Amino acid sequence: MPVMNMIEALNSAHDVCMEIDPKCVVFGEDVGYFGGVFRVTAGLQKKYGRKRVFDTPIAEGGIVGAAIGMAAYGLRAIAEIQFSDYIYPAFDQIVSEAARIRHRTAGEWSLPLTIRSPYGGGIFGGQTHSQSPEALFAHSAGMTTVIPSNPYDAKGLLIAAIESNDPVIFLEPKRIYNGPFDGHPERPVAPWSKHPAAEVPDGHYTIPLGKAAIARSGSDVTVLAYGTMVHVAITSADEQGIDAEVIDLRTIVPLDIEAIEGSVRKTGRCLVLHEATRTGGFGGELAALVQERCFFHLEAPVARVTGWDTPYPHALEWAYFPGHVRVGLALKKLLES
Amino acid sequence: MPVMNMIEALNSAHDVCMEIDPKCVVFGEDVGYFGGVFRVTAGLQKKYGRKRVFDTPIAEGGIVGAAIGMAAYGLRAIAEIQFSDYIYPAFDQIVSEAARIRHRTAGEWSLPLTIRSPYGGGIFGGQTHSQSPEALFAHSAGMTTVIPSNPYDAKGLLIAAIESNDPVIFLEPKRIYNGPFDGHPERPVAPWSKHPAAEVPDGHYTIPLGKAAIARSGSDVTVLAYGTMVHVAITSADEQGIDAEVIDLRTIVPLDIEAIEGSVRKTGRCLVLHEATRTGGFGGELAALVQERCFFHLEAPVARVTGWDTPYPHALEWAYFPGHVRVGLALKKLLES
Amino acid sequence: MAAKASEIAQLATALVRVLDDDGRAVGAWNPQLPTEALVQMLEHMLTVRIFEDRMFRAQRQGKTSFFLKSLGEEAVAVAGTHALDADDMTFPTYRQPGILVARGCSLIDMMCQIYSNRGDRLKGRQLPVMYSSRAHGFFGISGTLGTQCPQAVGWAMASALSGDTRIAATYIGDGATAEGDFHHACVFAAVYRAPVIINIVNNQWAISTFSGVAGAELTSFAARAIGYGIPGIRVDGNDALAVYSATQWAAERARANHGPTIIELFTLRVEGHSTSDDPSAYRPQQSAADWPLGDPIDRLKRHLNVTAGWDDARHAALIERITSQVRTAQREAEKLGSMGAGDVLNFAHEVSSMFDDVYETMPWHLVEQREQMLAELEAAVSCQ
Amino acid sequence: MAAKASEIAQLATALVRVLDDDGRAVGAWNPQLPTEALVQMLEHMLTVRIFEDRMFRAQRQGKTSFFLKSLGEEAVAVAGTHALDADDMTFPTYRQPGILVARGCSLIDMMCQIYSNRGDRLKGRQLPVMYSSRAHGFFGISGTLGTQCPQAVGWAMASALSGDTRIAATYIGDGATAEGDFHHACVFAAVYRAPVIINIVNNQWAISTFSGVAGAELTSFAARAIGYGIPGIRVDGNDALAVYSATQWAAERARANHGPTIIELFTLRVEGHSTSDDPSAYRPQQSAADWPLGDPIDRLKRHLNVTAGWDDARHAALIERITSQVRTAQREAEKLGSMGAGDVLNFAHEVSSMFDDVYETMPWHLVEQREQMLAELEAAVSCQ
Ligand SMILES: Cc1ncc(C[n+]2csc(CCOP(=O)(O)OP(=O)(O)O)c2C)c(N)n1
Ligand SMILES: Cc1ncc(C[n+]2csc(CCOP(=O)(O)OP(=O)(O)O)c2C)c(N)n1
Ligand SMILES: [Mg+2]
Ligand SMILES: [Mg+2]
Repeated sequence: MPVMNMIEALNSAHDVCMEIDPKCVVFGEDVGYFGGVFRVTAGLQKKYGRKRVFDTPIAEGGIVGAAIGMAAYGLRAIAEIQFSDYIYPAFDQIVSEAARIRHRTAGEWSLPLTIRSPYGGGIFGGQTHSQSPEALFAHSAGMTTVIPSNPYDAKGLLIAAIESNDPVIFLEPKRIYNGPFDGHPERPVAPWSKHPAAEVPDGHYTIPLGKAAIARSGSDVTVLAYGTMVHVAITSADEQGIDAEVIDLRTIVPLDIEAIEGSVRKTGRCLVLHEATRTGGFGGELAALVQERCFFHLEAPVARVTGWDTPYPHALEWAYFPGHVRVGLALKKLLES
Repeated sequence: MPVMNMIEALNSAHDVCMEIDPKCVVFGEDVGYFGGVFRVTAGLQKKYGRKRVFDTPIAEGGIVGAAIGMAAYGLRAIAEIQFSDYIYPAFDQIVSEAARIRHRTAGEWSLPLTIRSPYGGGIFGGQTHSQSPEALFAHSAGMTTVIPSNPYDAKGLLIAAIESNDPVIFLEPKRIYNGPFDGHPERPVAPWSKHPAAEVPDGHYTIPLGKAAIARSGSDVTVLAYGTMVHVAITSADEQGIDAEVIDLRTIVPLDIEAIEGSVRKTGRCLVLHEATRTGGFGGELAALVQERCFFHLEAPVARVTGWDTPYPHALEWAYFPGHVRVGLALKKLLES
Repeated sequence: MAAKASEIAQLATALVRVLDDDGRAVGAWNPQLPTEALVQMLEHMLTVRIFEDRMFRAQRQGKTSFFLKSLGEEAVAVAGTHALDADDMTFPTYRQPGILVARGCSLIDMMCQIYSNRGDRLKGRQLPVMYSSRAHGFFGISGTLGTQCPQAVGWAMASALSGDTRIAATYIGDGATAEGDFHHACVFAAVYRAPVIINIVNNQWAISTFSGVAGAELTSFAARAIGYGIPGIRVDGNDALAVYSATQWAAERARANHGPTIIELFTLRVEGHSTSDDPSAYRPQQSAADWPLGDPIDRLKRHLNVTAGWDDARHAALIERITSQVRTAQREAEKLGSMGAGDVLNFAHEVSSMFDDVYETMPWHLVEQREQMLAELEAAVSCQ
Repeated sequence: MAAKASEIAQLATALVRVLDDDGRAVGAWNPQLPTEALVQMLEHMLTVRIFEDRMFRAQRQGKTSFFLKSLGEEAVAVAGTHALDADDMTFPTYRQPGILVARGCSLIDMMCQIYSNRGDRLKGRQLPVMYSSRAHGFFGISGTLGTQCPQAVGWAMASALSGDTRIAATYIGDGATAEGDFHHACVFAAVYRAPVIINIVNNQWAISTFSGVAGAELTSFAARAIGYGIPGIRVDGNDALAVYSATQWAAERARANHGPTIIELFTLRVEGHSTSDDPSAYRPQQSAADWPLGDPIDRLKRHLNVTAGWDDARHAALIERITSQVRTAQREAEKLGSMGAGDVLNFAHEVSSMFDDVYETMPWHLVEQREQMLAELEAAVSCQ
């Protein structure tokens, strides 16, 4: 089985889809000739030509607007937004248009449209290369929001997203493009090659959207996480010696509520993690759902560990990032209460 | 004491501020000569001239971008976005810029900037004249988000917003511009004149941002609401004969957590209301906070009554709106559990 | 095409006209259309006008929540559509019902949308006049201004890269050209030489603000084209032949892979913005006789008068025929209900249909919410 | 001003130059500056170059996370700033450190920002080169492209309506002109005749894409101005005198309430986009001698050679003086720390300072989070 890091796996997902379906087109800023600033689309233009893989002007609203038109025409549009911090100029086209066109035309048009974007911090990118905007899309009915946490999932989920007939926001945790991250910035970066999820088949496979995975089984507390935070959760549980069940949500809308309920009913405790700012983050929704649906199984309030309610500060990044210390303390506290 | 509806009270707030402070400027689409499509700025251009009250091109991003520049210059900028459904083209300027400029310049610049916008449904406005985007701004650290529920508060809060040195999103529940709304669309509209909160002083006063009000006292269940839903909550409690305490949040960020905790500790039950779509709505944050902070006082899970996770459907508006039936059922269920 | 291209630079600030004051078709832009084609255009324009007149009154009678006319702008949508192929795609605003009429959409179908009634294919989801009709190459209208422009460009890019010969035409109001989306559309159209026509419908008003607030006092809207290296043509939008001809020119250019064209259609919004608007608060009343460019229907009629012996009797007969068609359609449409027909809680549509089409397959949370809604409606009924 | 205005239409696609191949200042745009002013410009341009060279190397040595040069574009920012009043406001991008240098900002201050160290007035919050300096009329840089343009227009509108004579100048890259914000800025500037200069820095590249992807193959960027009815001037951005002169013209226009000007500064991004970029993957290597318009510093130096007896010895002495200033500044700055100096958890700033300035007064939830963070850091230490 080939071993791939997340970038290679994502690249392979594009390749597989473009090979199978001539209707797939890939575009974005620096995506074509150069292959993307994170190299996710490297080699595609050479292989599939400039008509199907191309650079765009720097106008995220134009990228998504044009992508909607292409999808309405019948293509499968795969657009990259260079950093998810720069997705806001496209926000109107996403929430007012992409999310609503199937509904407002009563199904006359549907949009096979995937918007990929690296998100999250941990690379000293400062406040405009570190954001986690997933909650904003989770609040937009009609959008599907997917966040992978490893190469195998990344490829399978991206193929599923591309093949979906609905618009998908596909957020890629850039901190773990090249290796899983345990929340210890002081340690050298571990490569993906040592991780079992780096074994990625060459060909076509999908991971269904809306299905979570159990990233670590346990029985004392349920940790809900996605993206980079899945790895931080596992490390923290290991370090604290806590029998935590870590659920990798993979898709945040639609959510795999069964997996969540099943685990929380079993453990009676729940910790929710994300890197995004706390207030109004998706953790609020998760906490609300868990207590609505598992209240009488809960032995303690659902806890959240998140980024702080400030911009992501460049040099203070590692005081901002919800790393192993913050998660570890929360796990301990949750088990004590 | 003069009696004002919400439009008159908001108009008066502008008038008072413009009179006191020559640095106040008011602008937006159709805001100047015409006085705004809901007439909130009527008469201001005539009184204060075209330099201080003016029409803008139809470009919400331009309106907010220019407003930021004006505020950075030192003016107090008061911008209207005609419907909050049309605030998304300005989303980037709001969340990437307005919210962050004080922080990213370490206080070199601050932005006395108020962005007013009518929100919410109930006027058969269809999916693009009915939305409630408050959760999106609540997730943006640096923004203050205010939502009044009656004329007296509207004026006092708007003056406080205008006088704040931070950017404020000020969402006006358009359904109750002309009269309180009890959630019964089949009944004739009651005018504000019969409501005590329609007594609005002519001059200057403020209601502090970040402070809730108890809109109805009670001891069996706490209802957290804002805007139109405050009135629906009161009616529903009255109709069901339930001793509910209705808290009108007035500002959702920063939240009046003391008022919330105080009430929930007393009642042991909590219902959260909003008109916005459910998933990722601000109700999730509220439910999360309440169970985090009052878990051992809760006798039942915090419940949410919200709009459905669909676009606001034009002709089916009254099946979408979280009216007295939905709220009433939720209150009953909450008291039974 | 080449000959006209040499005039291009000036065309952006000139005003292309074909019909002169006497109703004659003059100059290089005369499309030389056969009489039947002109009569059909006239019929479509009249249909739009009579249809809108009736629907406006229906709204005033409380039969629906909202309505909006294109009075005075009928040539823009109708003549433009006549110059396109039937399967070219359009991305319009709310002010081009003429596209649907010119493409033979049933009036009943349009009325049912306006009434949000049982016959409304959009299931009561959309505000009146926010039509959608894939069968007529008419993209579902958005309430949000400007968004359709880059979408049209994307559709055209997709057509071109698929080796398809269909082109796209989009429409945007003078006011909405200030939106970033208009700029994005122009940049993308220019860079990818997309086969698209970007029509700027300059009806001189954006609700209460005149076109100067969108920049019209400094130059024409067609001049925007120059900055992108796109041909721009300013056309008398009340001259059906000029609209036809400019559109035809742009469509041929696009189909021959020469890229996009921006057409400014200079016209006038004769009445209020919509039924929610009272224009007397911001501008003086005008009578049809005073419309600066003349009534587009009168002008085409006069042309037929002069060139094809179209007389008042035939005109009156045509009006009568259309009026009766519209009346019949209205009766039929109203059989399927109207918004004001019952109380606000008497829904024309299966209420649970609002949960359809949010996604291709309904996720669990929508299934749960749908059930909750049905339970709630039952409770509401049992309360009464 | 009036005389030059008559040339306006052509200026948008021409290339305004003052310095000829022999280093002589020729033509109507010669600003006739005294020698001292030219030497000062030269000094500022050299300072930028030497400063950036050192900071680039510091980044390569691991002393900070990121850096980005304006190599080859020094005339754009420096000469433009010389033509503005000291209290005119600027809304730059990351590629105009020359504004700060020309306005006398301390190099130590700039370096501390780059190092995110204890001396960084921005408290380590911002990526290197995202300076902010109110004292120097330099608005805090945003990482998000294009947003500064409508802000500059708003600032200029505010200045005008306050009866102030200060004007605003903003800068945007060729690539970023595709953003809606650029369009919004132009529309608002035109409609309100804002006293603003919108500088388009066409360095021919946007990371890996050449300016054609932003539309440059079809017309100039200055031509965008025509579509808004704004004067547009295309200037040789490596000709410090031309940059000065065009800016001066635009500034006078703005100050006299004649409204905005769009200036395209044609230049070249000589190196990679930033330290995160490897341009060899998308374009051939170029040596300074091959820069199409010539090195802006060499060109100004030659002019001083020819007109003011500026010889190699004086030039070398100037370089040496600046180099030593930069070196001293770097030593001073490094005394206050650098990012790579300790481990990643050894913060140069009071960590709790990140909670300051989110709001004017800190709300309860930030107070709580700050406490939580401090407790966490204590726990982290006690674990070690
Ligand atoms: C993004 C957005 N902003 C504001 C509005 C509110 N609005 C609806 S129509 C209109 C005026 C549009 O004027 P114009 O573009 O000239 O088109 P016209 O109505 O004249 O056909 C406005 C401001 C909107 N629908 N969308
Ligand atoms: C809104 C936004 N989109 C994308 C980016 C990523 N990005 C940073 S610099 C850059 C290229 C900018 O090119 P140009 O505007 O020509 O400026 P230059 O770097 O050449 O000075 C891009 C795409 C960004 N910072 N902001
Ligand atoms: Mg108009
Ligand atoms: Mg550039």
